[in-house]
Amino acid sequence: MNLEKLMRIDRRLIFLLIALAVIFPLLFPIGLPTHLSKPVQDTFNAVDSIPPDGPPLMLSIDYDPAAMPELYPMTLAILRHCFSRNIRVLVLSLHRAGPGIGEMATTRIAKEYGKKEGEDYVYLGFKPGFGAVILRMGEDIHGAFLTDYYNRPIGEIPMMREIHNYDDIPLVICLSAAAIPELWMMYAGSRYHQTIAAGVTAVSAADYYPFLQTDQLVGLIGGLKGASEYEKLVNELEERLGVDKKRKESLSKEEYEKLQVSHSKASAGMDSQSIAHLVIIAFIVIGNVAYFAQRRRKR
Amino acid sequence: MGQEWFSLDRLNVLIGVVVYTALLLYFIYQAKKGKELFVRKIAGLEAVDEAIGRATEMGKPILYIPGLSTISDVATLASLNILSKVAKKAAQYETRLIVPCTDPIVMPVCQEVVKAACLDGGRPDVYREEDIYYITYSQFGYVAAVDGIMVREKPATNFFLGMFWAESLILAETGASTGAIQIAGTDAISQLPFFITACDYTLIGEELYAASAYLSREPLSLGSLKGQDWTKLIIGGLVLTGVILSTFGLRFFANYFTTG
Amino acid sequence: MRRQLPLAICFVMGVSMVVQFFIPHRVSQEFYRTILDWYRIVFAFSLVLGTGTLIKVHWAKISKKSKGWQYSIITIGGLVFMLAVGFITGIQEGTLFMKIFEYVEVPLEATMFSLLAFYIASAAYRAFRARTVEATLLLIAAVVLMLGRIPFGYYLWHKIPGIAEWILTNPNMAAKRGIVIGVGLGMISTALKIILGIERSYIGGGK
Amino acid sequence: MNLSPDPWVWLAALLTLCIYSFLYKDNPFYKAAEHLFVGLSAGYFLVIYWYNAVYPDMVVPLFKQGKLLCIIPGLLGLFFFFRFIPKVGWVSRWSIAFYIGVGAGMSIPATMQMRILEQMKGTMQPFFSLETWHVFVENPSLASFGALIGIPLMIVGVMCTLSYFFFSREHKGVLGGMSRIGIIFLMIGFGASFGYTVMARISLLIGRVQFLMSDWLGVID
Repeated sequence: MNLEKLMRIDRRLIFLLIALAVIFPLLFPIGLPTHLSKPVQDTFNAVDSIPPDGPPLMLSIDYDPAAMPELYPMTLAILRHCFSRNIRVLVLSLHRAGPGIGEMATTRIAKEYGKKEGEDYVYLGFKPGFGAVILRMGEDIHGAFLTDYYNRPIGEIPMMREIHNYDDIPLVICLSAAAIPELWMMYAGSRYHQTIAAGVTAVSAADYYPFLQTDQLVGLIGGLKGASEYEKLVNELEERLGVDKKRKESLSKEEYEKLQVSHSKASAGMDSQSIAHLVIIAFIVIGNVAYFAQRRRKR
Repeated sequence: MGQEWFSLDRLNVLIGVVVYTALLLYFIYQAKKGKELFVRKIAGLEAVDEAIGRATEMGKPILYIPGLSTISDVATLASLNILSKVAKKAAQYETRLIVPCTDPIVMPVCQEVVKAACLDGGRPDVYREEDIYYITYSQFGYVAAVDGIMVREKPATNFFLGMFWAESLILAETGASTGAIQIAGTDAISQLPFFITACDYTLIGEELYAASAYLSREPLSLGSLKGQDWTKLIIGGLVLTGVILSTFGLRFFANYFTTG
Repeated sequence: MRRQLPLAICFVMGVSMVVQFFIPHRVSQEFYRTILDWYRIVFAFSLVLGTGTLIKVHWAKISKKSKGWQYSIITIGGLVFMLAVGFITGIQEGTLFMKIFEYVEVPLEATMFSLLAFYIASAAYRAFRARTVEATLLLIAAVVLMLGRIPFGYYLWHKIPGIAEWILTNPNMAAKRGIVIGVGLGMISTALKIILGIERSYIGGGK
Repeated sequence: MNLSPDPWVWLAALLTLCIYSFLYKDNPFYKAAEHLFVGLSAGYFLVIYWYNAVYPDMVVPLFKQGKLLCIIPGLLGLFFFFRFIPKVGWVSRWSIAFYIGVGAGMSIPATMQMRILEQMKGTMQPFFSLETWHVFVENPSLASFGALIGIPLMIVGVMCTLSYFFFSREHKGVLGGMSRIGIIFLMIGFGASFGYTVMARISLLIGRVQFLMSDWLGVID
């Protein structure tokens, strides 16, 4: 009788335990360490090899707010990486709900690093059509985007003068919760031989392994864990470059600490992650014990 | 761009397309001549009749989600072909069919498909255009609304066929909690595990594309299925050759498959 | 006009898009570009059509006072309000339009999405029972991957993350590749049948 | 505790709780949030598409630069509205056919390239490699064994999975055996993806809980 009950637990009990498993570690952090994975390191290296003040990295914000918990920390970490190394960035969005996020991220990080819009980075904004836009840019970026996000004609933007198509872009990073990296590979990669890396949600990361092996992708950042790894790499880089030290000197203690918290937000969530996983595994075990015990009794 | 009239680095793609098309057309032609063609059992599709019948018995509607992608996504087109068969059965049984859409172009196409199916099933009178409507282009706005439909209308049967993203499990779990029979099918690899765990039947990848041939048993569609299988054999042979040559350090063969 | 012309349009457009792919000549590229620009514009119009049916459905609910009609007022009100705000203030950062996006749409999207955390747990509980060999393999692979992705798995047995990675890059990739190739064949054959007019349910019935 | 003074944050937090209330059961709060969500987002996309597609790509070229060709997509778009008039509703099929034809045509060569040829090439790996064999013999461990059998296993897996998708023949004999192995690969793959995904899903909840606890209630940093 009890086993029967266990087999058909009210789903809401599971819901409650999951909620608690996430809330408690956020209130009382444990501080478990993370390990670095190769595809993240590869992405980091690909960005790192772009020469400063030269041709820009193209960052495509192809996700919507729903994917922000995983992809937004990645976006910030990549932008920080570029700006601390003085790599220029060309930001755009192919997702209908992406432009607001792109604007939020670029202005915030640019301000933090004192970068100038139009010279150190350009924000092209959103253009509907996915694959169509990617192809169009292979011909001519100035034709695909007549103006930037702020309605300034592309021709008038200083940084855009030397940038015409993928020949002038050393690396594209597509951040997406859907299949948009596939479109980048299919159109920009196969057709124009563009080097591409992707940042994706943990769910789709497994789908992109075949493309890493065939070199259609040079790197891959997967989920919150990937973001926390990239975050860690950037934090270490900033320490090496002395960016961190400079920041500590120029900011008040409170401001500096606040920035530090925001610079390791992805890592903070990893504790809740672990506990929630264990709760789910515990449920699977309970479910199976009940199942086998019941089956035995029936015999 | 260039002045040339053919891009040579795409020759292999052209050959692939031509060979495949030729095979398909050959088998379609064979089928047209009346050759008997066999199709193996596809569990999810065996259940379609039962699922529609159940909804009829219970006097509850059927919910059909044609995926969340655009009309230019081939998965959506495949789903519409299945919708046509489901709608025909539903019309014959006089069972209400609800088709909420998230893509504004898919919506009018769904209307056309269902209308034609009702006509085809001899029941143009049961077509209800107001049950096939656009909700919002927002992914989760759409999901919120469909969840609402599931718990309020309590459909007896849910179909999730086409392209899906993360919302797959929200839809499937909510549907499971209302006790509906659920038949899913998608070519979205990342969503298959969730449909498999939360739905009663799941069409895996290519099965979605085979479904319309299976349901309609139209010789033309069955012929193309046969062509697909022959191509698989050819692919298997080519891959095996490539593997053997690569094992002996000869990569030239594999390199023929590099596309430009 | 009603059936033959759409089939012809579909055929012509389909074939020219395929042919175009293989021709790098300027004329072909120009044609391609134009089509792509059109494609986008047509979509925007359909959005208006869709929104029209949304209004129709909810308006019918309100006028018939059918169950829950009060909520339909919220939908239509929200729609009209958003349109008005968008066209009056524009869509730049800091406008009311973007504020609503940021504080209403974003949290709603994100919360709806996060329901998955709960549902994935309940789905795992219900479905992961070692009933058959296949189900057992599914279960084991899932548990190993779950452990392999968190630091705890490493402490349990330091080889777990490696095993998880191995499953992901070998058997998992094999399965995915098999599906990808199969799907590819299915896609092409469906697209071909559409272009050739063998599958034509999309243009509906009638003369 | 450090409650947010920002009314926008309060609004966002309350809407968040309205949606979560659905986990308990359907209720008026969820219904209200759901309907608001649908209305606002439908409006949002109309506005976004006007400013990002119709205006810059059609209105400007057509009316300000006199590019008459832009009339065609405009007409194709307008045909959709014929649906509101039952008698001539079929005109919209022209636009639909245009859209479907372009999509289907575009996908054929691209699919052949991405999903078939490239994946075939990726599978054409050496079945046996002396290098990994040496590594394994010199240092037999779980990792080196995994590396040794990884590629052959992958190749067998691809073949068997593909044979599961054979439709025109009964799954008996060799084909039956292969497809059964294929199912095993599929199940391991699905299990792996499921397990891998759990993490992503939990992080979404973490994101929301962080918002509620830090931005709204201010109980954590």
